[in-house]
Amino acid sequence: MGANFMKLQFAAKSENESFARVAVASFISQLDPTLEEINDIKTVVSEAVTNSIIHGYEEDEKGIVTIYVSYDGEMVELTIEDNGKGIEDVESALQPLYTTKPELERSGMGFTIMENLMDDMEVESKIGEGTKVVLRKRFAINNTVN
Amino acid sequence: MGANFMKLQFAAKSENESFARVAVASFISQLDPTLEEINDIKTVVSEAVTNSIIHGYEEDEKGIVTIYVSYDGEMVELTIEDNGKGIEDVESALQPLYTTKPELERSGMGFTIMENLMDDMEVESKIGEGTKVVLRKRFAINNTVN
Amino acid sequence: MNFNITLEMVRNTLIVRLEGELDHHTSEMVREKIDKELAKGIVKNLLFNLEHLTFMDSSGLGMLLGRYKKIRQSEGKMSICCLQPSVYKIFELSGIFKILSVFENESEAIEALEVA
Amino acid sequence: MNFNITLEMVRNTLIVRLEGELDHHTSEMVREKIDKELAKGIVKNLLFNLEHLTFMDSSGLGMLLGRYKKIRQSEGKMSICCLQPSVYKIFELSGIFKILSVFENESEAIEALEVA
Ligand SMILES: Nc1ncnc2c1ncn2[C@@H]1O[C@H](COP(=O)(O)OP(=O)(O)O)[C@@H](O)[C@H]1O
Ligand SMILES: Nc1ncnc2c1ncn2[C@@H]1O[C@H](COP(=O)(O)OP(=O)(O)O)[C@@H](O)[C@H]1O
Repeated sequence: MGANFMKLQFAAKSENESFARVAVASFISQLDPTLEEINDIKTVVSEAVTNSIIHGYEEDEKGIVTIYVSYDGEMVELTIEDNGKGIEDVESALQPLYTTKPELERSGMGFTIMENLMDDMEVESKIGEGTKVVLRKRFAINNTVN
Repeated sequence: MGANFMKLQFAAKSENESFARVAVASFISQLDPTLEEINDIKTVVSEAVTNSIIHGYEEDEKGIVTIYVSYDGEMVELTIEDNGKGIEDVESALQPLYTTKPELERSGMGFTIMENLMDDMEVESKIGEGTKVVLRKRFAINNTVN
Repeated sequence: MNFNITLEMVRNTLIVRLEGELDHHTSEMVREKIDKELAKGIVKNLLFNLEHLTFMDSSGLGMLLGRYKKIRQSEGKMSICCLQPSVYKIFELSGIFKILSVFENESEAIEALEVA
Repeated sequence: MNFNITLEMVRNTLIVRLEGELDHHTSEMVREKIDKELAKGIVKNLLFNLEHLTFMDSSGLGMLLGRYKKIRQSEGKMSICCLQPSVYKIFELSGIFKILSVFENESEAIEALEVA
């Protein structure tokens, strides 16, 4: 399939979470992924975009979420970025069940799920500047027909 | 539904035409459009993106296509833009059956279809700089529940 | 938005059937609807039928755990039935099976809920 | 890519059945496949069955018109059958009905093609 990329930006509205999942899944579908691979990708997109909306922008819909997806052969890289408030303590944030918004019934499982469903996760964040989550996964080669 | 926007950029590869249609259709689906409205939007996206790939970049996959979609209430605005070679004679280009690439079996109906399926079309182009097509359509109000 | 919720009372169990994708956006709607029912004071137990739920993320998980806490406060029980593989995977990752009982179908789930 | 093409010879008519979305990308694949068949010199007429074609844009139109020109050069005929509303709309906008015959089903179309 060679190399390909797309970049997507949208308003930080919860209605756009579903759209973001569909857009990334549709782009990735060019690699002929399995249903499970597609679902994993949709899940991690949903987790990271929701975090940007709820934690990064605290539901201020003027915020903008950026998703960057690229693949080269069977290697997929996904970046989800916001210019929101940033994470104070990244190490704690990555722990299962850790959440700074229990009053919103957050489960604190977002990062744990992202880490588990992908091969590799990097979180970069600066207070007052924003957060960037980079996720990577190698897709099964035998899928990539065409 | 209030106001919303998204911006999408991707490599000028023909494989991405289908992805671009799905992404825009999924974004627009928040307005609860009819099946016909969705299909019309998919068609005009396909026409404009294909033009950028074939005419704008002459199938050089290093080119980047940008789509900007916004709505405010029932008013949808769609912009498809490239930094390709530009259109020499916009007035002729808009004529039905006019094509500069008959050897590729182009039908010359792209702009005619875009103009017919939308309420309003503007084409801006500069030789050596690129082309920008702005399309607008008012969706049926009674669709917009939620 | 392809999401749907239907509610049904069977004796003192509120059955919540979810259809489509359960994310942050749709979880808020589900939370509101269920809590309105719970406020009436007649619901004892809660059963989520997820047979037609095609997607769930950690926001859905948070909403389910929130309802679990609420129903426990009023000494009720909560169960889940009919999981699709993608939803099962999220439950498994999160360790939620340790606190929630999962059943194959509605009738088994209701039977278990109604056993004191 | 949810696109599929199947070819079948019925006497001297090549039936091309298209499934999915016909755009610039998929049109190139269809053009190649059909022209390979035409090169064999045994196809007289061409019939496109678009029953399962859910989308078509002007690139698809160009490919169809290209095949029409080709088949005319060898004194053959071309027809189309089984249009969905979205595809019908594009045909209508483009005025293609003036040169191509459209039928409700395959057998009517073949019958008409085989009448000298
Ligand atoms: N984009 C972000 N911007 C600011 N803070 C974030 C962001 N993403 C995550 N966080 C912080 O990391 C914590 C853990 O995130 P996560 O594991 O997804 O759980 P949850 O979203 O359920 O709280 C969040 O509670 C929040 O404090
Ligand atoms: N993005 C673009 N960049 C450069 N030229 C373009 C672009 N879009 C359209 N054109 C010019 O306008 C003509 C008419 O376009 P269109 O009506 O879509 O027909 P077709 O694509 O079938 O040629 C094209 O043949 C081309 O010369």
